[in-house]
Amino acid sequence: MVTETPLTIGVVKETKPGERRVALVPKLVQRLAKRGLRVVLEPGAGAGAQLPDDLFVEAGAETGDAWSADVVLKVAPPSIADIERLKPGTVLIGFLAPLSNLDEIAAMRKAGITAFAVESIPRISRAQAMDALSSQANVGGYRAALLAAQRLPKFFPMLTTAAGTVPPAKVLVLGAGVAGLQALATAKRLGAQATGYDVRPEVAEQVRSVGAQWLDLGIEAVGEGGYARELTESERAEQQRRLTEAIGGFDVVITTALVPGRKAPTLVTAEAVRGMRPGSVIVDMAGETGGNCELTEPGEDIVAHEVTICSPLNLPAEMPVHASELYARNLTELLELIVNDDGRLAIDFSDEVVAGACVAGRAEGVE
Amino acid sequence: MVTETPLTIGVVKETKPGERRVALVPKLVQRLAKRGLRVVLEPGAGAGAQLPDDLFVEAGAETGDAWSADVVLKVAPPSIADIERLKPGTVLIGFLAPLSNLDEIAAMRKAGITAFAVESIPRISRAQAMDALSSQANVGGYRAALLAAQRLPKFFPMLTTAAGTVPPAKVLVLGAGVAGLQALATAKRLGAQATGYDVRPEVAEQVRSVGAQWLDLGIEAVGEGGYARELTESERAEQQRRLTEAIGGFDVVITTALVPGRKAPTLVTAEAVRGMRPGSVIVDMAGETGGNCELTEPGEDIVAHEVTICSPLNLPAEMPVHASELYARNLTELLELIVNDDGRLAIDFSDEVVAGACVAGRAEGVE
Amino acid sequence: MLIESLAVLVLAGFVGFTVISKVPNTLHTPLMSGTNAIHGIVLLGGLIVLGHGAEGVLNKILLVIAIAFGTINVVGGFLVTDRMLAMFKAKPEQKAGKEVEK
Amino acid sequence: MLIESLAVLVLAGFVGFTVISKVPNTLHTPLMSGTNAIHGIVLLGGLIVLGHGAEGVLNKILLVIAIAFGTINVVGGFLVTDRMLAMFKAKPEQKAGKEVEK
Amino acid sequence: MTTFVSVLYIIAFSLFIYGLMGLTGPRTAVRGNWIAAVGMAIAVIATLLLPGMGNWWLIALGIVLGAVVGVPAARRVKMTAMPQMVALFNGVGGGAVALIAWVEFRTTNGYDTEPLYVAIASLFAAIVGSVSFWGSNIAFGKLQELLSGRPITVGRLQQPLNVALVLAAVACAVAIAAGGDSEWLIIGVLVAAGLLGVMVVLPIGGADMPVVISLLNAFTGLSAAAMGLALDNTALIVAGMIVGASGSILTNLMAKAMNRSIPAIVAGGFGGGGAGAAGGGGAAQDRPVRSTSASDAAIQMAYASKVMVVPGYGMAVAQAQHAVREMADLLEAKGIEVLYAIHPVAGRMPGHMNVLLAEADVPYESLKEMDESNSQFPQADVSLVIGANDVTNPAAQSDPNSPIYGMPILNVTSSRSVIVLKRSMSSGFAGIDNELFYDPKTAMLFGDAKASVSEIVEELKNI
Amino acid sequence: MTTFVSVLYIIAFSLFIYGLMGLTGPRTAVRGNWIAAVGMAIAVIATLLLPGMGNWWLIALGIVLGAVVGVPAARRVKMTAMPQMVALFNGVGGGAVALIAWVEFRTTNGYDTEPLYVAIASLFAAIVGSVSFWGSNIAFGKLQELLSGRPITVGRLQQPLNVALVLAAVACAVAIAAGGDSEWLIIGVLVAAGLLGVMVVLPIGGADMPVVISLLNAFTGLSAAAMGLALDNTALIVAGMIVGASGSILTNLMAKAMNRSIPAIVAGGFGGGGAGAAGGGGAAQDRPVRSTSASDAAIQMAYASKVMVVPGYGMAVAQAQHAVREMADLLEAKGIEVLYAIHPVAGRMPGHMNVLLAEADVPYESLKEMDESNSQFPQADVSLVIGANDVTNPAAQSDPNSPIYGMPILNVTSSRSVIVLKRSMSSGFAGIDNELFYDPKTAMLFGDAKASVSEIVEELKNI
Ligand SMILES: NC(=O)c1ccc[n+]([C@@H]2O[C@H](COP(=O)([O-])OP(=O)(O)OC[C@H]3O[C@@H](n4cnc5c(N)ncnc54)[C@H](OP(=O)(O)O)[C@@H]3O)[C@@H](O)[C@H]2O)c1
Ligand SMILES: NC(=O)c1ccc[n+]([C@@H]2O[C@H](COP(=O)([O-])OP(=O)(O)OC[C@H]3O[C@@H](n4cnc5c(N)ncnc54)[C@H](OP(=O)(O)O)[C@@H]3O)[C@@H](O)[C@H]2O)c1
Ligand SMILES: NC(=O)c1ccc[n+]([C@@H]2O[C@H](COP(=O)([O-])OP(=O)(O)OC[C@H]3O[C@@H](n4cnc5c(N)ncnc54)[C@H](O)[C@@H]3O)[C@@H](O)[C@H]2O)c1
Ligand SMILES: NC(=O)c1ccc[n+]([C@@H]2O[C@H](COP(=O)([O-])OP(=O)(O)OC[C@H]3O[C@@H](n4cnc5c(N)ncnc54)[C@H](O)[C@@H]3O)[C@@H](O)[C@H]2O)c1
Repeated sequence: MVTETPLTIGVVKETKPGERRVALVPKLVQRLAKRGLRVVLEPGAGAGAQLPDDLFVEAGAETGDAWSADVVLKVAPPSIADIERLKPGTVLIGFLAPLSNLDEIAAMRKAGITAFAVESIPRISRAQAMDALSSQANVGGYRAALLAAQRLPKFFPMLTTAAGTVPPAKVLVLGAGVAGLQALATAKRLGAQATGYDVRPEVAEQVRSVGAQWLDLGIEAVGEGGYARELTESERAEQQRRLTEAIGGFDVVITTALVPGRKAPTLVTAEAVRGMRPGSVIVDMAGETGGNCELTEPGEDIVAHEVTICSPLNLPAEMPVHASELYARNLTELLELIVNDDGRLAIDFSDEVVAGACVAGRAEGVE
Repeated sequence: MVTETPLTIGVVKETKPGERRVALVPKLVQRLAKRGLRVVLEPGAGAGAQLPDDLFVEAGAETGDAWSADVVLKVAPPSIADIERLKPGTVLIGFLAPLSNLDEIAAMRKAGITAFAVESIPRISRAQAMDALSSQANVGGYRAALLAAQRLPKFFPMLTTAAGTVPPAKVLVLGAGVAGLQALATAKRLGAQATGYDVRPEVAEQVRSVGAQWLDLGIEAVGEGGYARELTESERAEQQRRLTEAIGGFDVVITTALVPGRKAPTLVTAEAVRGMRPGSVIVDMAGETGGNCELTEPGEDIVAHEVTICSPLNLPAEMPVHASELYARNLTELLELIVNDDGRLAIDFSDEVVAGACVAGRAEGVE
Repeated sequence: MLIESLAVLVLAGFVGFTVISKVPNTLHTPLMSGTNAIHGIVLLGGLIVLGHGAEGVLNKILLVIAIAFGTINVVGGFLVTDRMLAMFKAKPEQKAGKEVEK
Repeated sequence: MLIESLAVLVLAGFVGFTVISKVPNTLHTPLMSGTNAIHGIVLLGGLIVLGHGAEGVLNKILLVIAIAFGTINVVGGFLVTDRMLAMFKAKPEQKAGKEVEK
Repeated sequence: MTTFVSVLYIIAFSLFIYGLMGLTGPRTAVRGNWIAAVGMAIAVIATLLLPGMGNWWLIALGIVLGAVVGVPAARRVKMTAMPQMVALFNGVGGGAVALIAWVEFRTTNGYDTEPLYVAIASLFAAIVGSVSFWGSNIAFGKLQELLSGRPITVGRLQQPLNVALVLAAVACAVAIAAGGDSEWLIIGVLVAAGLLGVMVVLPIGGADMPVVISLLNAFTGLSAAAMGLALDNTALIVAGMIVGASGSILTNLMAKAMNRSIPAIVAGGFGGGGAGAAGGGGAAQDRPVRSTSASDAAIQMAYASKVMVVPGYGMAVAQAQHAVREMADLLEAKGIEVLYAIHPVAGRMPGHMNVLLAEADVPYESLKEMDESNSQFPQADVSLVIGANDVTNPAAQSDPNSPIYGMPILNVTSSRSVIVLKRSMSSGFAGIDNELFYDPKTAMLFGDAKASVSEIVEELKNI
Repeated sequence: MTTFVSVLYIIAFSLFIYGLMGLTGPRTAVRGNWIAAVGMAIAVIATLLLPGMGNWWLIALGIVLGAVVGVPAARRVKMTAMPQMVALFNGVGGGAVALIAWVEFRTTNGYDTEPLYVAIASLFAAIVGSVSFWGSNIAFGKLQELLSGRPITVGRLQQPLNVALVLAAVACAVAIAAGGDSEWLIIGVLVAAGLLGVMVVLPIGGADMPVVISLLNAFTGLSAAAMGLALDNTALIVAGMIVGASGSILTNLMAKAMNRSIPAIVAGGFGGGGAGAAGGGGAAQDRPVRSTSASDAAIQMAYASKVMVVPGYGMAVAQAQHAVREMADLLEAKGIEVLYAIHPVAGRMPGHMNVLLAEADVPYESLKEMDESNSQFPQADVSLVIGANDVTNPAAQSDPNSPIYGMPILNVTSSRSVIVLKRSMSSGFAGIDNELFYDPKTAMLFGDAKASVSEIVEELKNI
């Protein structure tokens, strides 16, 4: 499908509480403007990321009704109300949670919206620059390690001082994908003894390559596309048993284990929590899909068995400046894939990246 | 002065809000018990530091009325009400803020209490193990860097990723004493570009020795006992002018500059804050004596000119397990100096450490 | 006579051995070329035999050729070695030059 | 004769020079002791002069002493060097032993 | 021989030795070469001072002839043609020895008047000199591409033929030593030896040539020493023997550096063993790759002005970051600019390289993003790729079917030379082959990245 | 001299050279020594095979006498008395040369029948041999403490006296060479030279003795070579000259390692220059400290079983942590246990050492607190103190007036040896002198800690 006039790109203000990121930053407005694209900013959209409207305007954007633009860029998945504000035919790009927000996806289809979910972009080399899952998981991993350091009533690093010696904190990261590796690297940097665990065996080398240790429990589960598969019932029981044993020795557990489209696997049982020393900390990054810890209350910080269990749902939003910058770059790369040099829409559904990302509107497509 | 029977040592529950540290830990109860000292714990005293009463009891302490013990160990300076709970002749050890809490010191004198202030221990080599200022400043410096990392909406480390490159955060630490050096080292570990500044020129080498850079403004002010002296009026103006210029280039400023017994010097002017990029962070560790930043509101986190200014008053209390452990070790060392091997009081006021630390009771001493 | 010569031979062998014990690979070629030039010393053999009065035309022709060969070996060897080694000398100068430019 | 000997002398000098170009300090003493033993070769001088029939009591006495001196130099030198060097050999064995114990 | 001349000879060979010592280090090499040349001049002059010298015009003729041919040849030859030039110079040296031996035979009537050892030495010189002369000429021909650079053999006959030639040369020599004085005998020696030289070198492939030339060089040295024994000339003995000994070691070192064994090479020439011609140590692929050594990599960088380090996942796996930093420090101390080209997806996690390099305290200013790096490569003398693979793979730009097509890459080939450090020829994350490794500009240094970099560090310290 | 004996001589000296090559590396040294000994045995047997040998009983007597004295002496001497033993053995070697020269003079009637060069060589041997003999004996006496180890001089007379002795010896020698044949002349040569040896060595202090012994060793070698020239014996010439040349270099290396210059030492002995006796390079203090070199430190550690690293503020200032880690890696690869003793107040900030060592990825398990460290030191062969000072200062335990009195310290002296890396003798934070540096167990390696550790790393790689 190809439109006639250069598109307007709408940058809307996020409606989800606590979402401080913004889908575009002034640096990239310029890049889009060069292609003849008009960027329309909802006033105050960048405020959470320390980006006042004037910066956008200076870079070539205009303020106005961003929701009625041809292409709307978003960060968090839109609510039904949000979707209703879009005009039919709008192209919507952002995190859309296509596997869980089924109602919203249906609403988009009904509203005649062409929607691209960044989480659905296939993880091939060429698409790395658009890989918002990676860029935001990277931020999340870093923040998770910081959060753990902050909540732990102990030092992360070892310190030998006149008033005694403090041993290094022992940090276990469960799930060593992008977020897990970054969490390991950050904990290690802070001086903790970092250990990583995953079900994909090739990850062992990667964990060591960030200077961390590898916890080998002897359970493997390799799925498709570089992701893990769900474990069988018996595997899961075995995994939980062995993990419960291991976890008692750690001061901090950071969990990042996800299986796309499914409930997060339970890795830290209530028993494991009970086995930890008082004051220990669990940071559960899988809260959104139910959490990797049995006691996790998504979005809450609780204390159970004298262990602090944090389940931040939106870590990247806590570091909005850089998170937005990286995210905006991802979206721009994707946008440039569906817009031609004259700033007109030119969606090529034979491209596996475009096809993969499109979650609504293709069937009814203009082709 | 020498007492007849082995002493009872009282470990009281801190009354100051937010104070989670405790003055003794179970590990050290044993050590005192070996000398025949009886340790009496106020129930719940260790709760803030994840130390339930049973751990103390296991180690040989008993629970009871700690306030009426012969020697009372405290963390935070006592209130007048606290002092009234002590029986005359009690030996009180802890942070007593002798230079600022003049009323309380007077109250102690009146109540016939012999008081040792850990902040007054002379900083000589032999007394390093008792140096609670150092041990707590060390915790504080680490926490300040973590706090800054947490508040900054950006990454500390440099990261080159598929979604763009993030430059390292620039961190400036003003005042490179114990806390400052630890803050520098921690920021550096996290990957920030750390820069230190101080008025004592010999500190330059020390700053470099933790891998940080040195900001040379050409102002020197060396005081007594390894501390800095107060600057003259013109020096201060000059310093502020040059710092204001320099600060604009930093993402994070951590200030730790203290001059013993005086109001903290103002290093970061309102103008300097205005010159900083939106989203920047200032952590002012000198809040208790008025702060190093003109806009600091002690104890509060405020946002001024889009810059977050944190002024945590009690950073060590945020990491109570290790802070208590180190502090308890400091107190134990001091205690062992004024108690003989049989657990009787034997205060030798000719010892410069004892004499230096004693802020009340000596004049009326039993000698 | 022979015996003393043998002693000399053995000692010279040791000298050769100890001198070239470990050289960087990049110097292998110039070093080979340098030793090559040294064995141009055979020129001396030609000089002695011819100088001490070889008779007969063929002998003379052969010796002149031998001397020419020896000379080629000597002068060619040293010159080529020098040129190869110039690469090692040139760089620092070149760099110094660059710095001046800036 | 002299000339060939001179050539030998010079070559031997080069050999000595190139062999001992850079040795670790810790080996200085054993190395000194080792070279010390080698110059016990003077023993040969005594043997030749005495063996080819020195006459006169004093000459004989002097030569017997010289031979005794030379022998002391040789056997003492090598033995002492060996003992010094034993320190270097002993360690690894000792360590191996230790590991077995564990 | 007067005493004075003998003393001059001693001085001359002392200068050879001293010069040779200099030749073993890059800093003193140029001077060393000239010192040896001075020694040679002294030796020649001393010889001319010998009492009873005559035939001055012929001597002058020979020298002038040699100079007229040698000097321009040495001056004009192109840098790339140096190896064949060295082969040629070596050959004429061997030829000279052979000719002198022949004349000696003629003037002494088949060594009738000489002690046996003179005959033996002279005949040894004749054989070895002739082998060197013809062998070197063949080597020259191959390198100059007058002959095919590929191995040329006569098939199964090779080995028996070579053996026959050896036997023929030795038989003639024995006949002479036993008293024979027919001119045909000495001609037989020379011809059989010459043919042997031709036959042995012909089957040797181009890649092994430098080793063969070095070996022939050592032979020529030995023949000169033998000639010295025959003529009782100390200068010849010492100089020849030094070259023989040092040449042998050098041959050995060269063969080792190329991952070849001398016996294997010669056996190849002799018709034995199936050892092929191509270089490259243990490459899994059939296509040729050029492998290099740590000392070469070190020298290459030590004489560069700018080095770009390209780290990848392999550096992380090897945890080589500290060694890399040390290497960069050494290079910088020599005034060489060292920059790090950081590809956005190098490693396995965003910012992977940053984490490691920060740990090793690499200054932030030296880390260059992809775009800037790509504009820096053309000015770089060396790109040192440490355990990176996919991020340097030109297939990303050229092959639309490649799984990494469309990914931007670091254009390391735009720098003057590339050294790649990895353990084998195996592929990276994307599982595909990398053209870069077969590029003529590229040399591979196989081994664990940390070990390789540490070796380079060690070599750098010796430069 | 038969050809066979000559060939044996060549074999013998080849073995000397080969053995000596082995002696330059710790791994091959023991074998090298025995190879040289085999060479010596061959040389002795060859000599006995010479035609016309006689006086067998006397020869046997001499050899038995020598063996009876030499073997037990060498076997029984205590390790600590080795240096004086070497001096003694060297002395008797020199004595043998002098005696042989004397007999030669007597049997040839003042060299009447010999060519001039024989006379010169023999007289040279006599002078140098006599100097070596007496000088070595004095050195022995001083080391064995039969004589005072302190410099003994005759004051201002020293220099003129020595010059006079030199002139006397040379004058007698010239008289003999010119044709004189009075026995008193040769006795004059020997006595004057012997007195010279005594006078030159007496004023030299104990610390310089090893260098002097090495110098006398080289002299004895030269005298043996001269004797070889006189007797036309190749084995003597080669062996003597090798010792002369290698001994000279060795002397030079030893002097350099001790931060002394040979001329200064000899001048001291000659009565010139005011250079004192104490060792120690540039110490600001008057008290002697022992300084060492990176290669020595490397060998000391390479042959240890356990090394304790004691880091301090200096390591931080030098930012030497990465180099330290590399060193530890190398040692561990050799199977040596490396632990780090972390003093609670090392550095300038609590946990200073931890931060640095963590950056260099030193494993947490290797870091030992003070108490544990102090119980580990007695098992350590080497404590390597890197830029630490106050935290190792025994004054903290022994001197109640010291500002650090009462501070617990790391008892590095309970380990077998201590190496301290710092830039100078200046003090640390507390501003006080450190007894540790003057401890006989301690050797100082002066220089920036990073540079020193890097040098040690380099040396370790060569072991
Ligand atoms: N950065 C990210 O966020 C991220 C995330 C996921 C995937 N990826 C992908 O990962 C790849 C990164 O590219 P890259 O060039 O850094 O790595 P790469 O293409 O995976 O190549 C790494 C190379 O290092 C070598 N190696 C491994 N261990 C070694 C050792 N110990 N010593 C020496 N060499 C060693 C391997 O060859 P040998 O086995 O022969 O030694 C291998 O070819 C890209 O394909 C990228 O798409 C990146
Ligand atoms: N850890 C703490 O919390 C803290 C805080 C304040 C004070 N202190 C005090 O600091 C001291 C710490 O003891 P320490 O043994 O670690 O240090 P130190 O006693 O200060 O000694 C450090 C030594 O390192 C040497 N040095 C400096 N730079 C060097 C370089 N680049 N290379 C090699 N050597 C170098 C110096 O000698 P040269 O100049 O000769 O090289 C100096 O003697 C104690 O007195 C302690 O009380 C500690
Ligand atoms: N080729 C590319 O360009 C590219 C880009 C980014 C990421 N990737 C790869 O994709 C992979 C997935 O990354 P991600 O961070 O999005 O993963 P993710 O967020 O889906 O999962 C996080 C981690 O949890 C692990 N996990 C799942 N179930 C588990 C269980 N029961 N127990 C323990 N661990 C469990 C997974 O293996 C994964 O490592 C990574 O390996 C990454 O290298 C590839
Ligand atoms: N000898 C020992 O055992 C021992 C123990 C601990 C600390 N010390 C030393 O004592 C010193 C003081 O340490 P501290 O942390 O308690 O200091 P502090 O808390 O009193 O002050 C913090 C820092 O602020 C600096 N400062 C003061 N006014 C300033 C101004 N106007 N501008 C900039 N900087 C200013 C000071 O110089 C000091 O470095 C340190 O140098 C430390 O090394 C010694």
